[in-house]
Amino acid sequence: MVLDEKDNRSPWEKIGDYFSANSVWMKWYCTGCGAIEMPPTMTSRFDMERLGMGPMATPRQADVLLITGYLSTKTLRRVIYSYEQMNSPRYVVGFGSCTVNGGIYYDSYATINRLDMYLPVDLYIAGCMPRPEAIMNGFAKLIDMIKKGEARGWRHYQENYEWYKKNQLDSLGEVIIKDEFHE
Amino acid sequence: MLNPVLTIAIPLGLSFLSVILKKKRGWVLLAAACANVVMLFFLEKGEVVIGGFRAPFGINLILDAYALAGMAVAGTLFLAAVLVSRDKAERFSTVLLAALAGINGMLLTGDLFNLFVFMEITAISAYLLSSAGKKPEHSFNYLVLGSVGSVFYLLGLILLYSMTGTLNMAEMSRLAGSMEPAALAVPVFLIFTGIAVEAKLIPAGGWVRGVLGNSDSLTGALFASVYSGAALFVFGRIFADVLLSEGAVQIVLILLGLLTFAFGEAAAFRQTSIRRILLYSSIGQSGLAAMLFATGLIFPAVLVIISNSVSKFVMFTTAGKITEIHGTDDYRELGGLFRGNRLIGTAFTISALSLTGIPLLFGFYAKLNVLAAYFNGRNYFLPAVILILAMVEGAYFIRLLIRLWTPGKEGEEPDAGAATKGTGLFKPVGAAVVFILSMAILAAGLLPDHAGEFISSDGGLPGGDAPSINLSLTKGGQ
Amino acid sequence: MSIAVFLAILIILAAASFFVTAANKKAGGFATVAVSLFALAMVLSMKGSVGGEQSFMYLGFSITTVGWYFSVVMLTAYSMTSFFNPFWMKKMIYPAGYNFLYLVSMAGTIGMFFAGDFITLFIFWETVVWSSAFIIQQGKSRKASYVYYVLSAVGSMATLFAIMLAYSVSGTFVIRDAFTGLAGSPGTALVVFLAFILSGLSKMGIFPFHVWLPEAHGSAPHTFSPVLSGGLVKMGAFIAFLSVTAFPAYEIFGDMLKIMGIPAPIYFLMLLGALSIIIGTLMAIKQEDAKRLLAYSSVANGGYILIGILMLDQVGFAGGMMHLMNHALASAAAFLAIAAVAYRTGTTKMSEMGGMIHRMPVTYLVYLISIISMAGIPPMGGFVSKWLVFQGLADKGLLFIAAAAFFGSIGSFMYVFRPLSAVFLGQLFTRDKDVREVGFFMMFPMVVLTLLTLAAGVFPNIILRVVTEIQKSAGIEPVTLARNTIVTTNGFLDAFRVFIVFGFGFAIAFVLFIVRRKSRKVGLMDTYTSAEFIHTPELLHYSHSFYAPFERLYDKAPDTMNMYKKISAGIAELGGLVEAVFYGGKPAKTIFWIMAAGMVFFLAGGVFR
Amino acid sequence: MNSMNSMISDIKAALSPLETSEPAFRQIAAVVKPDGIHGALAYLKNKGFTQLCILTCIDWIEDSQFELVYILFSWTDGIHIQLRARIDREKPFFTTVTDIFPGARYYEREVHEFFGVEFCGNEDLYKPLFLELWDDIPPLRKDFDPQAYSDSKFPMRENANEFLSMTGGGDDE
Amino acid sequence: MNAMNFVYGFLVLVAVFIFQTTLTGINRKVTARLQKRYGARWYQQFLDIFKAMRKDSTSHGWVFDFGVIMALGGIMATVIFIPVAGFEAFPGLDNVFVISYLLAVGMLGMAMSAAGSGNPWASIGVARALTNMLAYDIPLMIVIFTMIFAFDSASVGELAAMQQGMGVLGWNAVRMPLGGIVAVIALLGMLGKKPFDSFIAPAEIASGPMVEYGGKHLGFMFILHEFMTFIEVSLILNLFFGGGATIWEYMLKYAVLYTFTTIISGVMPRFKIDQAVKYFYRVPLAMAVVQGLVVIFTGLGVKIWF
Repeated sequence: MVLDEKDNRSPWEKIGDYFSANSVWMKWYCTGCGAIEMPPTMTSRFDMERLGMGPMATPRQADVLLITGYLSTKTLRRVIYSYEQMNSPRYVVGFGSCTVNGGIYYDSYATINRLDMYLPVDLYIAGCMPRPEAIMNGFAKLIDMIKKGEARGWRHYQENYEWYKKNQLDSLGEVIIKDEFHE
Repeated sequence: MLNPVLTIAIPLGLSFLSVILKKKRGWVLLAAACANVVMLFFLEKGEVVIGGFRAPFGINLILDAYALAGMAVAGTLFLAAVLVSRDKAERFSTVLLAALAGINGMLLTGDLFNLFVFMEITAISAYLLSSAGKKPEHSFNYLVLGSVGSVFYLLGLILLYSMTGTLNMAEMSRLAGSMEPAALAVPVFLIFTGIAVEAKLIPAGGWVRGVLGNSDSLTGALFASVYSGAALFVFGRIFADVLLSEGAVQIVLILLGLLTFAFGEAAAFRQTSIRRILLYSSIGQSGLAAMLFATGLIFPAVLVIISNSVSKFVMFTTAGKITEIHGTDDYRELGGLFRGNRLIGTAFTISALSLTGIPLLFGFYAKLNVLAAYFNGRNYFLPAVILILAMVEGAYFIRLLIRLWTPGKEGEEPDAGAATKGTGLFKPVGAAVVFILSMAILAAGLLPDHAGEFISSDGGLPGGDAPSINLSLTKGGQ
Repeated sequence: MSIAVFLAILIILAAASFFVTAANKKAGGFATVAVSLFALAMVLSMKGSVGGEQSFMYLGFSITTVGWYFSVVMLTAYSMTSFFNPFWMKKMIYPAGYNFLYLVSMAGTIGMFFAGDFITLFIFWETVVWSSAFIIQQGKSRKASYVYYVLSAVGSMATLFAIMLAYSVSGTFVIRDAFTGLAGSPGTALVVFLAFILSGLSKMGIFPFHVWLPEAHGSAPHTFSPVLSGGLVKMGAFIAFLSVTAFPAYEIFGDMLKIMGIPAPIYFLMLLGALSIIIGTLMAIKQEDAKRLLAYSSVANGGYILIGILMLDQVGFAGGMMHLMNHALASAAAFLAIAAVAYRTGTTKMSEMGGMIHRMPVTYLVYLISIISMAGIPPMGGFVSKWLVFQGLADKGLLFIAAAAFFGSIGSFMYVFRPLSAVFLGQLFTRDKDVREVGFFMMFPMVVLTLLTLAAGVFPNIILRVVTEIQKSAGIEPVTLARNTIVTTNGFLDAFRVFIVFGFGFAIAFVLFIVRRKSRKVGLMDTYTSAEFIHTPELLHYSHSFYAPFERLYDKAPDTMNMYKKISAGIAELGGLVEAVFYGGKPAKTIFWIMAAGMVFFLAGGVFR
Repeated sequence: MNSMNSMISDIKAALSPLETSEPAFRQIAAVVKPDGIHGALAYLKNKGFTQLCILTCIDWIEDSQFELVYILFSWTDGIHIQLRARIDREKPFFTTVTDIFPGARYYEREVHEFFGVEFCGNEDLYKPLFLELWDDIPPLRKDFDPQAYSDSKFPMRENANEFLSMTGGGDDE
Repeated sequence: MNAMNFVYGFLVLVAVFIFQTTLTGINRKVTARLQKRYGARWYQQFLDIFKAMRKDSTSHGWVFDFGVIMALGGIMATVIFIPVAGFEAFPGLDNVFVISYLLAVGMLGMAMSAAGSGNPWASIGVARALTNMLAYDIPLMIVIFTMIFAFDSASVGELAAMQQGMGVLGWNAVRMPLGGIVAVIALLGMLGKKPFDSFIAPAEIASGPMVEYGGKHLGFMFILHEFMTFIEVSLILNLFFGGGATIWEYMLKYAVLYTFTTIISGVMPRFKIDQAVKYFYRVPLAMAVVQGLVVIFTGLGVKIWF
């Protein structure tokens, strides 16, 4: 991502970003087929722990929200809910072509087409599905971005919250559902 | 000083009078009962000879502390019963007066045959009274068993007479003491059976459930406290004073008392009807008293009889009234009954707690004496049994009390709205009588040593039995 | 003032409170507060007159340190709990009777602790039993009162038996003399010892008499459960104390089989104590009702007290004596906290509440500190006393009892945490959104008890000094106390320094916490739910079957209550048989039995003469 | 196969289906009249077909008909039975079978949500089941155009630069 | 007790934090190598902790915060009491019961804070953790009890000192072999290592008590975990493996013991919580009781080396 903004972080922020970059914990939102690419990435073949990355159980603990595949409207509501439970700084990685432009589900009545309309995506990893090599490559890029202070999606989300909210409501109606099964 | 004969003659005379004075017979009854109690204070102690012949050849009456204690209990409770249920008592004036005469005679007489006569008088009046329950079947059972008992008693008497040639108690006691104990087994059994019918002991108490289970406030009180108290006094007179048994026969007597006690308490434990609980409890207490008499422990036995009679009077009267007013005496249906009758509830509670031997009530003093007497005799098994059974007794009484006091479902807070409605179980006089009796239990319990001395006053009881325990001597720091 | 006059005044005041309550319920409640505080003050002032002997009619009193100590424990529970009375009067069915019996039972306990002879002891003992039985029935359950009374009666009757047996041997009722008279006959002494301590066991809720505690504590009026658990249960400890000190058990049983230096009968009782610790703990873990849970915890803690007292040594005994104070304070406070919650929400079922901390923070802190003390976690009083008990056990090498003690101690973390989590933490229920903290008058006793618990943990020597006096009077070597330190053969404990270091650690953590950026406040419902939307707090609250996997391991264990039910059914069955056989209403049957009796007489007279 | 044959003949005799066939091994398909469904289900449940595996629907838009398919399974015989019935597409009303198979409540809600068939007697029919906040005609009807719906609801990505400009600010829409 | 004690105490905390966190990082590497991975950097654990401290956090009310502070405070106080190679910041307070119960303050604080979050997973996790504690503590406490009885001391430092000077033969783990085995198994349970880690099962109950922690709260939990590990390993080390005569010996033994538990847990599956209880109450409990009886009645293991 070529961004021509000046690096105006304070030294403390730089140190903080250094820590964030070297300890990236992910919350996988295993929405689609991409989830199956994660185990090889994690285990001995590719070993993402080398980079200080690891899976986390809950959004509170995680830094990265990893969206691994297509998002139906129902899922997107829950993804947004999860994202809002995460603590800043937080990052979103879109995974596979479905999150980029809808992929093969581009004309489905139930799946969305562009993730970045609803959540601030810092990094897309394209492919259907991306291979672990691609994933590792993407993670390295993400780490680099964080270190340089370029992964600022969470700030963008804060600053343009109205815009994101409007997109969410346009496509989803309501984000939080209250019905017979959710009471 | 009055002649003890008067206590028999006056009620008997008034009983005939009451037949004539139909309108005023209630007052006659009341007057006789009052006079009976008043006379107790002025009676001359000692032996009275009737008919000119001295004992052992003539008929005599013996007024000792034992007889006086019995007459005091029976007379007081008789008066109380008449006071509480005057309207009912009025209908039975003649019968009751005869019964009073019979009871006094039973307690006073020094002659075994006279005892039979007085017992018959009492028993016949009891048969008549039991018919007030309007269940002729039960009266009939009672009649049958009573007759069998009388016959047995008479047979026993004949045997004894043929063996000793006398019917005088003192003489008999002297002669029987020198006889082979085994030879006494048959007459003891026969006489035991005769008295056991009235004293409600196993195996002869088969009539009790029917009669007492359907008693009203008058008959219940009379049967459970007056008659049964008197019968037990007679039992004590015969088996602790006249026919002292030894060895196996004594063990059998003790055993029968013990069985009565245990079985009575066990049977009471499973009842839900108040009157049945009370009647089985009375059976149990009779067993205890009989057991004590058979062991030769007179003073504790007297305490047990007094404690039981007074308590049972209060409780049976209340139970009878409850049945009359509420139509049932199943305590499960009477939750919170005492909420509207707190005074009577208190009296009932005190009586029940006294019976279970709670300290500061008279029953505790009785229990303590029983235990002390047995322990002094180095007998450790019977006290243990008595205590276990006292526990059973406590269990069913507390269950009853709790239910009667507190309305509401199990597992929820008490609900005052669910309480059995109705106040005023008794008319003021009755309530006062019942309450005063319960207060007497409390007072005697608070001052046990005085009560004990009062009972054993003047030369003590037969056998020179005195309180086994004197609480004042047990103070700390001595 | 002599004890008798004091008691008489209390009884008169009790009667007065009866009439005050009849006139005005709330005023009657306040009357109990005044009277119980007066009694506490009187007893506290009696410290100076220790050693006196008094008598009144047939009652004999003797003022001892141990009686004073127990009275203080008891009256603390009574007086603190009485602050709740005025607010619960409207829920009582017999408010006047309640107040009267409350004060009568209080007077009874004082009389019992200062009793100089057995008759006095027994009279006051029974007074407490029946008065409290009539109070308990005003709560949720009539059966509870019944069970309580019957099991108390088991103990009372056994005690009466023991008293009379001792009396028949040694000819006196004076406590010490009656027992020392038994020294010549160990067989009788054993019977007396076991029978006498039975009432203590039943009152303390030692296995197999523990069944009444959950019933009675759980169902008694909320204002009486603290007294039951904090106070009346300790009467059993008093009996246990008498059994080993006034009754010189160690000397009399000195020749018997010894296990690790403990005579077999005492070791057996210790095993019962250990068993109650285990059973109390296991049962407490699976309760659904907060009060029943605390009741079972009293069973377990009763085990500690019993074991401690029975050790009758320098350390463990001190631990047992101190633990009864600590447990009284903590358990009264815990029950009061639950009562406060019940006052606001109307329930004590743990699964029907949650998140009360957000509405009743003070009550929460009171509960927290009291359960910390009960679980024996520093810096609370319960830790010091349990520490002493453990030291005593380790000193003697009582392995199995120690194992049970450890089990109860660790297990207590499990059960004390459960109400904490289910009632106070977790989600606040919709129904309780508008609940408020209780008023000052109800908060006051809870806070006082909590501070006392804390003080007992930080300055344990205040209590232990009294315990050393008791030890001296019992003729055993007192526990060694330095200025702030408790010294035992296996090491020493400086509770004050532990507290300071704890504070130091806490301070560092606090500084570390506040220098970091302030956190974002979110609602309780905003939690991780696997991204599912849940809108009902009741569904997001984990409180039912809290330890389900653990409970499953022993859910088939036999229930002691069934044993009593069987006995009860057996008696009823015998009764039914008797009724059918002897009282069937058929004269023929009766005559048959008369004949049978006749045969027995013939045999007795003729054959077995 | 004897049980199969006898089953088929039983069905023929009892239900008088319009046609029967065996689409696969141990499977029977029977087409019945719509008003015969209820009786047929009750009859088959009695015969041991205790499980309603699924209730689904097919939109025959050319015939202007909906075909309801009930698939039953017998755990005693191991046989599946399809019951098919066609109803009018313009008036898609049918009666509920929850009185025979209570579990059909959710299948009926599903069919209602995706096809708009109304099952009279099912109380929960109008509650949403799968489609949260659906605002168009039932999506599995053949006349529903998902592409148009998707275009109207979910913006498409137009070119690569748009995403790149996102991090610069969201004001390009 | 003067100001120097507190300074020492603070220094102990800092040193322990650095030492244990490094060791944890190295052990992550060890686990990775067991799984044929390259593994994280040796200082990864520091990065994780500082990253967590750096992040924003969410709070669910005052008890959520208070519990965390109480937990860390209690645990740090406990760390100060642990004798390390004969050094104690506050001499004489190293009673084994004090340490094991002060440890409970921290656990209770954590449990309180976790349950205060309102998340049911947290409560379930706490319930499991407490159950686990009940399982491992009984056998361990029986062995420790035996030791106190045998050596007449409940001071951890003294017990450690008594084992020194005789080489390996002086260690309690060798003198009381069954007790030593029990202690190591219990250490696995204490540390929450596999197979006794069901209370933080991430995939099942979303890491249990930790579910709602993020940011500095999570950082606190990690620091807490390091301290807790130090306490638990030190306790076993001092009681069963003779502590250390010098600080280097102590650190070396410590590292070996801790790595050993890591290696065991690296090849273990996970017990369900009731299975863990059953296991502890079958094998280790029996061993502990046998060991206790042997020591109490025969003195075997206590006297033969003396």
